[in-house]
Amino acid sequence: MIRVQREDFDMGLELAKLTKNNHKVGGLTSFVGLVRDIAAPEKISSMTLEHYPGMTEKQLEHIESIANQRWHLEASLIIHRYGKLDLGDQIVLVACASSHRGEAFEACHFLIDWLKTKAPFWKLEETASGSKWVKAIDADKDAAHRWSLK
Amino acid sequence: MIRVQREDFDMGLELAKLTKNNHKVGGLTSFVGLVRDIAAPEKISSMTLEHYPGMTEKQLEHIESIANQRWHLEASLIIHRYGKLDLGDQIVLVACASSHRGEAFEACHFLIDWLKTKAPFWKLEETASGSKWVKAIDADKDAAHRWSLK
Amino acid sequence: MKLLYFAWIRTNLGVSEESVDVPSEINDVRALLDWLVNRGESYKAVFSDLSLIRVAVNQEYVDLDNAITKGDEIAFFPPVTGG
Amino acid sequence: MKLLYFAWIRTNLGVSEESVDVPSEINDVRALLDWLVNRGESYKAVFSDLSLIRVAVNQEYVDLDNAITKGDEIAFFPPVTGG
Repeated sequence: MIRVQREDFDMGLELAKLTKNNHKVGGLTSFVGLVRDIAAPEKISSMTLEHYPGMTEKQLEHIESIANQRWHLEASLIIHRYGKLDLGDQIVLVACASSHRGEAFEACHFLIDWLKTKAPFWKLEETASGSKWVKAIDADKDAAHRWSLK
Repeated sequence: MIRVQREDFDMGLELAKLTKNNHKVGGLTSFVGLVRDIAAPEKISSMTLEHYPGMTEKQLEHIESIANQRWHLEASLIIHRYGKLDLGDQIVLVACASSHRGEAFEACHFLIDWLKTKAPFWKLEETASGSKWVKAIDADKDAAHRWSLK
Repeated sequence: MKLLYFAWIRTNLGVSEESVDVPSEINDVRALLDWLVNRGESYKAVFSDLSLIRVAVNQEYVDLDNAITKGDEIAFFPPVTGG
Repeated sequence: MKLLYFAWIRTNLGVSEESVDVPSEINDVRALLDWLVNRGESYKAVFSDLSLIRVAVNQEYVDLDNAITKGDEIAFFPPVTGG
């Protein structure tokens, strides 16, 4: 399941729903991305996430379906926010439930790595001295790439 | 931080506490282990987790300190329950927060793999036809082992 | 043809979305870009380094030699930075 | 010397904890096990396959040739199955 929304999410609630009444789930791996203070040496005061409505959902659904083909998952979830976010706010939640923890870990890691290079979101950082579009980093490309090489 | 307790835990609350006010945290990876129906073809009705009070805490602290030496973490948490648990109940929570998601994923995966082979807990499954001590599985040993080989 | 721009491409152009009628010989993304840079200095500046640009046609990633037709939705944006 | 037993070792022996006075020549885990199996059939059965047994002295994992002394807390348990 994927969701693109402006509102915050309740991680505990979302994860509980994901595994509820499915007694084949032995492990649930999840990842939450938070707004961190990356604009060093300046402090960022907030951040705005722009996205491409329509394409975002398509990409997330596509990524999720690849993960479900590649690993045996009982459930998966991606929630990605857009709009204005403050320091420490939740940006994204990725969760994978499986009978076996290895599959849950790999699929979850894959989803966030791919999402970082494929889902059409762009971060605009606001600092005391103005706004700045965040640059894509090569490390993200490398992280996504290793999943194709396996 | 580690905790060994009989009571259930509120995952959302625990994770929120873990990263609260630390704006260096960019990613939080967590794993929850749940009681699943492994006693096929029989259904398990419940499970009892025995542990070795004292040694359990020592082992969990030791494992956590190794993870913190090996990866750059902003925070880490292990909560492990003992006592009687029902199908679908939460058994264990492992969470690692870091500036970078790669570190958070690896450390979290490491912690649960090592915990599975080192923390003195034993599962007793209760099914319609009686109780049975769960056997350790080689896959867990292999999973833990790969962290020493790197 | 509907064109969409995101992130710094949008802010630099000052346009988020526009409908354009292009000559019929403009039949792939590269040709569309060549046509676009002649529309003004801001287009020329934005599309001067194509290594910084990603393109989607009808919400799917495509290469510069991807065919395009009249009814398409074509989006230009920088490498993504979500997650 | 305080001995602790867990999981099926505890249930098979019917004992979770006991204090024992062992002869002074019993100075490592292996010697203690040799001594324990002579205490009765249940001990003999439980400790017949040492590959199934893990040992901790004072709450740390040890090998069978680990030295032990009077005040030690020695625990015997199967491979762990938590998590």
